Amino acid sequence: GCGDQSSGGGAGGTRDQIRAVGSSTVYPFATAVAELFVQGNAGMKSPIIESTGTGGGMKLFCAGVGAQYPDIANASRRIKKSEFDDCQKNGVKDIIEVQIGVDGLAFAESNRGPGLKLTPKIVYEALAANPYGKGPNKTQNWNDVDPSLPAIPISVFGPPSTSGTRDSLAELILEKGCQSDPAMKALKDENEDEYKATCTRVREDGKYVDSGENDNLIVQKLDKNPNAIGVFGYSFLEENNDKLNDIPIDGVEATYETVSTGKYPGARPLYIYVKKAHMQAIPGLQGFLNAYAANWGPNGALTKRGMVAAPEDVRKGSAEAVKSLAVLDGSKLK
Amino acid sequence: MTTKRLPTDWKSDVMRNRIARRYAAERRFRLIGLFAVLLSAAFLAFLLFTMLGNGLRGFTRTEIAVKIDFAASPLLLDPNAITDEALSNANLPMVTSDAVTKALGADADDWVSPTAWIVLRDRIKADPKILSRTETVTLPASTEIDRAAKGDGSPEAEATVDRLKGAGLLTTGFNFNFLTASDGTDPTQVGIWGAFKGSLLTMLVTLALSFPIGVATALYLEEYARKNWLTDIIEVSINNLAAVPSIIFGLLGLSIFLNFLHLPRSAALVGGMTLALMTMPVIVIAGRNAIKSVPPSIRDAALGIGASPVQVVFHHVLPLALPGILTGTIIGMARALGETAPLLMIGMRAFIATPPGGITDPATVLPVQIFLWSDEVSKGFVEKTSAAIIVLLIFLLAMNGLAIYLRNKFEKRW
Amino acid sequence: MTGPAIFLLLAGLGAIAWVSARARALRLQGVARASGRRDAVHSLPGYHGWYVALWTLIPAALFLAVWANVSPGLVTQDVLSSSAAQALPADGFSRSSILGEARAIATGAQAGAFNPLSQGLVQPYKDAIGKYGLAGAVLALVLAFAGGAYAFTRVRPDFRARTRVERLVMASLLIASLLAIITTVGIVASLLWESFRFFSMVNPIDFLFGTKWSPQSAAMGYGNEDAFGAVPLFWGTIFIGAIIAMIVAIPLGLMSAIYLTQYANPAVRRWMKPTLEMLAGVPTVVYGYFAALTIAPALRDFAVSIGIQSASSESALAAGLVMGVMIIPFVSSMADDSIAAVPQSMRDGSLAMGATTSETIRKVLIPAALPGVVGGVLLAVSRAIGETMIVVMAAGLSANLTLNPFASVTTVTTQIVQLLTGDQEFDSAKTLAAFALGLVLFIVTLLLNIVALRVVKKYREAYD
Amino acid sequence: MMHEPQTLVPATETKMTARDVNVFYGDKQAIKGVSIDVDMDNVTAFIGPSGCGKSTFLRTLNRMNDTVASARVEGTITLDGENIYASSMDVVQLRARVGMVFQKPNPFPKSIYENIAYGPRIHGLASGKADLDIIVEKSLRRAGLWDEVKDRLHDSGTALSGGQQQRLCIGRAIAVEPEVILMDEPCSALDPIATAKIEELIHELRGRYAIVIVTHNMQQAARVSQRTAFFHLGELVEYGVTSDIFTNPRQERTKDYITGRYG
Amino acid sequence: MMHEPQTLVPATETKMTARDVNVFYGDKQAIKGVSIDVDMDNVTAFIGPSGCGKSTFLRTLNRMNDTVASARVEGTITLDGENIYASSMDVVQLRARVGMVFQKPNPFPKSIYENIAYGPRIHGLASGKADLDIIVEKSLRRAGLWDEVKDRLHDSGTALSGGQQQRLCIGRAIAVEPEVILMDEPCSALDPIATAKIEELIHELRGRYAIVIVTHNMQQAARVSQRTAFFHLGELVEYGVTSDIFTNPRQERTKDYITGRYG
Ligand SMILES: Nc1ncnc2c1ncn2[C@@H]1O[C@H](COP(=O)(O)OP(=O)(O)OP(=O)(O)O)[C@@H](O)[C@H]1O
Ligand SMILES: Nc1ncnc2c1ncn2[C@@H]1O[C@H](COP(=O)(O)OP(=O)(O)OP(=O)(O)O)[C@@H](O)[C@H]1O
Ligand SMILES: [Mg+2]
Ligand SMILES: [Mg+2]
Ligand SMILES: O=P([O-])([O-])[O-]
Repeated sequence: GCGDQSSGGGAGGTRDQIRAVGSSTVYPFATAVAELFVQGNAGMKSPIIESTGTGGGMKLFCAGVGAQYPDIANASRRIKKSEFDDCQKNGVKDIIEVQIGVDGLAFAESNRGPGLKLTPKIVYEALAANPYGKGPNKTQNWNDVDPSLPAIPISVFGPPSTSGTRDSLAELILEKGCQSDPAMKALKDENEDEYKATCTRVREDGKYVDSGENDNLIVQKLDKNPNAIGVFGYSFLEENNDKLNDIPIDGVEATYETVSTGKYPGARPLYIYVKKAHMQAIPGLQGFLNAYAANWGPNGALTKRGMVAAPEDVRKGSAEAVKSLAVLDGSKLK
Repeated sequence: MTTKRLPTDWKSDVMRNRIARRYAAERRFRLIGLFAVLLSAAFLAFLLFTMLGNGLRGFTRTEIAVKIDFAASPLLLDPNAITDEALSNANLPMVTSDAVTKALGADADDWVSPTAWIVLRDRIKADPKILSRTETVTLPASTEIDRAAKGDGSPEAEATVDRLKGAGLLTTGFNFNFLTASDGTDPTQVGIWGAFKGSLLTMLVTLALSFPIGVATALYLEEYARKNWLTDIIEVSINNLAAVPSIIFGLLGLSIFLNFLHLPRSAALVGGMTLALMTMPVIVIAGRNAIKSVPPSIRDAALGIGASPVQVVFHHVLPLALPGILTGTIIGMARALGETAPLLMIGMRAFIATPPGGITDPATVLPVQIFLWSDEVSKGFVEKTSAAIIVLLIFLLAMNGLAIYLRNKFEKRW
Repeated sequence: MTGPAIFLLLAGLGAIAWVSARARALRLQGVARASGRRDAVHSLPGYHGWYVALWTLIPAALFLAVWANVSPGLVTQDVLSSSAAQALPADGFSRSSILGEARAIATGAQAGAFNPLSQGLVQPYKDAIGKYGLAGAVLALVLAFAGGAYAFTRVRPDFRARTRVERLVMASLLIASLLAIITTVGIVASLLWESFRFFSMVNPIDFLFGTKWSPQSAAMGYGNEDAFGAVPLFWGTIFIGAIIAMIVAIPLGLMSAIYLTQYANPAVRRWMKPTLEMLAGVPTVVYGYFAALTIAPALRDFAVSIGIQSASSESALAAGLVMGVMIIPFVSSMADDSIAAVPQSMRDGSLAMGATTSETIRKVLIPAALPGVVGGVLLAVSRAIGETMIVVMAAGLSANLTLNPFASVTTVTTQIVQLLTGDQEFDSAKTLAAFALGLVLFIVTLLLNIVALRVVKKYREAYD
Repeated sequence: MMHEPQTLVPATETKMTARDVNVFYGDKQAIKGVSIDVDMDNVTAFIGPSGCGKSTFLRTLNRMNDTVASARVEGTITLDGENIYASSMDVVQLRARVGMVFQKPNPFPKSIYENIAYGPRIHGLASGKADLDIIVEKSLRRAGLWDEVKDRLHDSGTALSGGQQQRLCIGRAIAVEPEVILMDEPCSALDPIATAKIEELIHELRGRYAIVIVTHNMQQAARVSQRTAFFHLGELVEYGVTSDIFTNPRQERTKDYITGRYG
Repeated sequence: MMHEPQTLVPATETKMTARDVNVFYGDKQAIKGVSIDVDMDNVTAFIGPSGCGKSTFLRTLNRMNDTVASARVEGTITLDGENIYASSMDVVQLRARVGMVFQKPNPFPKSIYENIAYGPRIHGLASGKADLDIIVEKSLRRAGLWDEVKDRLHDSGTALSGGQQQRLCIGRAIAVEPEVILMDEPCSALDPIATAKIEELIHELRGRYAIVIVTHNMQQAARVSQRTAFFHLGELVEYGVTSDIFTNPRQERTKDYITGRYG
């Protein structure tokens, strides 16, 4: 009958494979580490990495402690206060936060494209549903936003509202562009909700195209449609530089350099979150974390896959976290 | 009734025109039919052709012959104590990359796959004596070289390929690894076996559940249930299940199989059960239609010589309805085989590098694998994606083959 | 005693029961038959065999199913009371994982111990598992014997064994159809419950008649009022799934079925039908890429060339056309089967009146095959409505209320998937909206089905 | 109108009785208060104009009307004194005991052999393949079909000519050795020779089985039956000794029908 | 054996001729070298034992055998001098001109009205609804069914009794006003009154249409036909004036069959 493999009946069950869930951005790096981990630890079963998107992963991660819940959540943004509270509520008390690297939110166009140059302000004004709270966005062409830009229709392929990448777009670019208006800054203190809505809501009239969670599709669509621009992770830009050109933001191109130093406005940290309670119960979990630490350096295997290494001091902190298993303090989260 | 009709005058112009028109309509109708078949077939041919065009390359891989002097290489290995552990600590990646640069030049490290050392590991494991020899080993080429060798790379890479080819070091061969390996992160090393096995197990579970239950339901509703408003409701709601978005079945699977029954996440068992929920209505609907079209006189004949209702059904109705039931099964299973959405909910959209050993082990399935690979960063995955699609279609063909054979066997006209 | 061993033993017992009961019935019936009256003998000996075999197997199997769920608890209790268990940590998950590991080693599912503590528990586990396994096996065998013996004594020439066995068959058919019904009920119940929560946050009127759909703005605290107007989604669904896709699928599917059953030579049909069925099995990602990268740009260029400047590279038309191709087999195969099932005498009757083949098809065969044809079309619509990947890739995700086939639209199902994957909070209106959408979809298709059932009932022409 | 069955020529054992039977198709009454006795030793013929309810009544005798959803039967019908509409009645066994040949030939889409063998198989009447072969041959011979099909026993039963199909169905029914045989115009598709064979079969079976035959052929009714029932518009107009009915009908309607002076 | 048709009682116009016709089902030959003429003014009856090929031959006369995949026809058959198997022959028109009633009644699963109206509609024989109503009523009357079904013209044709179904099919065939009518045992499911009506119809139609009727009933053949063809084992054994065949058959086999001394 059932109950022989996973659930040991009254015993609550065990598991001999590490399980990680979460961000599709982190997914390729997590799988790479998983592979290295298996190769370096003979006899270990390969960890299972699920790509659910950051939010979905957090939801699963925070559901509880035990064999049926994942050990690790991958995230392309920091854990939210609400998610942390959810974890606490479900008994996931001690969470270890490890920043594994940095990713750039790249803007790209076909290399047959017009050669746009953008700023957060322009992007905000082109994409916001309701720029500065002054009524619906009526801009049609880029030159409606800024006369220096060519007269081609605005058409942006980007991540859907459910992904961490979209959260990053809102936080790193749109909000920044929005804050170019001092009134908005003031609004932030007055009415957080309205501020959020005004600054991060994206127009829905077809100028911004949600493209599912498939970045290769965006790449191909850009190739077919030279006037469109796409928003996705830096690694895709790097891999497809034969087809795509980078669009500089504030005059800064997304390169390994600029992203890793944080000079590029679209740079964002990548995290993994680990349950401390599982460290003792799941074989190889510590080894898996060590495999991350061994490969996240500037010449490590992860950068070969398109990840950008975190600055030296961040890496040091993360390595410390992996070693000491220091627990995340929820009070500083947003 | 006084009007005496004479035999119709078929030679009159009116009648002639009429017949001509009817024949024209007949020809048109027939042509439209032919056109429909050809058009549908053309779509399929086009799809298959494109996929074969892109995918066949996925079944080959480029290899580079490298001469390695094992004796001289800095391997930390005792030929008499080759264990998995020792091998994983033997610093093989370094050794490989050294050997490659030594043999082919300074940039050659980028020409072979980053996981080429696995080949060395396997060789040593198979024959430890190799450690005291110099041996030519064929290592898988890196994605860049592989693509260039298949005529789709950067100019530099193509120049390298030409050079290596000239030296007779570069070969392209059938990629057996693709058929035997599982998911990975290096496109030159990935394989389809894990996902294939996952699909196989999942489909077995789906078939084992949905076919008997679907057929039984169809039989019960059509042959035994009393026809009243209740059966009407049941009929309509089962028809309706076919229109429920598949992801809702995923949710149901999540809440019942995972959260309530505590079955293992990502397992073929749960995937199969979830897909069975989705496939069942299709089988029920097709089954009922097929059962309906068995002429009542056959039932009368059997009942008339004293067959019990159960015998009537199993001896006569079911065999006669089987072709239709199998049609439903084929299209239902085909859909299940290609389905991804409900499997996301139960954790099958995952990186699973070991093939499942049984239906309770974590597994992924072909369409999910295709979906995951189609979103991979590395371009080397493009041809692997298409190759995986070809494998899926072959799977589909094989699966349908049996059902189609049975269907043709049972089909009767009366 | 291990699971497979018990299974084999029971199967053996069942076989013995079958053979011996059959033999007994055969003998008794031989005597009874010789003595005259026909109703002295009721069922075939084989049915007696099944009757006794089932009595042997079912009680024992039921018991084992219960036992398999009860005994692990008993085993764990036994192990916990052993001395080695006193050293276990108090913390729940570590504790249970040690126990689990020990059990895995004891049953041979795992080779070595990861946690040193579990090694000590292996022996207690082995003992306890052995003990309860044996107990279970013995009880099961006793039950099997008891059941078999009871049934065996009932073997008489005129015992209605067939009726009993068939009653079981009927019961299992009934249970099977109940399963299908329970699935429906499960889906409806979960949809209803979550939708109810949704509608306590969002006014149903706004939801059903609102024309603006932007759930993420609601998620960003922009208010629920005009974020959840589902009309554009309904329209998109109908536009893509029920209009454009059907314009492709129904004529192509139906005409293919007609051509293959009535005109093509049987060998062609034998090959073409399964070939077309492959269209249904091509993974939707493939169709999605095809629609997004081949069809959609071509359509956009075409639209621009005929002067529709607003044409977007995501279009309802691209998604609908490709979806239509995908569901051709649903229509063609089901229609094919039901047309082929119409008796030859109907065709003969019509042809002998001087009807052409196409007249025969249109006026006699199709009406007679109507239930199957409508069933196939309904399945096809259902499939089109349920499809997501093609829409996401080729029609985009923007909820537009437009008649323009070159514009980007989205569908209910696609939105459900978007809302349920990625960031999900099961208490926000945004996620719950998925259930409300699901419910509405369910109700709409339900109405569609009811209408179809009525139509079929009214126009169906029952032959024979 | 005379509903009471009369005592007949040879004093015989009554096999089936019907009392006040009404049959409805939905609202439409197809049989109106029919009472009749079927004898063991006499062949009973049902005659009457088309649509008068002969088939309908025949089908009530082995409960084949159960399969017509709209059909409803009232009254009592017994077989060997047992009410066949009682809930304790095993319908399956009833139909094995009361065999039926339908008006439209309805062979199974199986081989000729399988068509005949089916009944003996499900009732366990053959102890082995050889036995079954014998039964098949005997039944086909009795049905007068053996010579025509002996070389193609494994061809489909549906590829036979109309008359052959009907004889196949007769063979199929008698292969089960029923106690009562209901034949709904068994000879309508048959030529005189085949008809003669079936009539001979009826003569041969008479006495061992109770036989009811529906026929439009007065000569046939006169030839094969000892008792004749005349139906008209769902009513049993007259029931009696065949020779009486044909030579000396008591009812005007019967007389008109017999002499062809009807309608 | 005599294949040559004789000159018959009234000198008449020959409507259809068959010369050396062979029909095969796969390898099996069902019709062997049959030559026959069908007259305009005479009713021709086909008689012969079951399975001898009557239906098969009848079906070659309007090319219904085209629909049986395994069937193959050799020889020449003409209608008004035109070879009906010529490629220039319009099969649709042929079948409209040569109507057919099948052995097993096969009404369409449509209403009674629609069953009759079907033919006139597809051939455009009615100029409007009223006209069609007239045709339907007339055809049903001629087929002797009108009184039984006039109140339920919109019920399904399949819910009729066997005999009613057969008459419906006859009505359906004559509604098209064909030139030749082929009837395959049209009365086998009919009672004497309905049979008499059909025979009367045949008499009435005679002279205007060429009529071929397959029957097992010698009396019927004698009553309605002027010429009779006797088939046996796929061969045309004897063809001649009906009264001659019945009173003075030339062939031994015919005599044996007619007198029932067969088999
Ligand atoms: N399934 C049915 N539904 C409704 N009415 C029916 C059904 N079957 C028969 N009837 C009607 O019941 C009446 C009696 O039919 P039945 O078949 O018993 O006639 P019958 O005497 O056998 O005639 P025939 O000699 O033509 O076969 C007829 O009016 C017929 O139309
Ligand atoms: N579709 C078929 N395939 C093969 N053989 C057939 C087919 N139809 C008829 N036959 C055979 O052809 C021979 C002639 O059949 P046909 O139907 O012409 O006989 P018939 O004279 O009409 O007999 P009946 O009076 O019984 O209707 C028979 O032996 C029959 O079994
Ligand atoms: Mg009848
Ligand atoms: Mg015939
Ligand atoms: O998958 P995400 O990284 O975009 O959440």
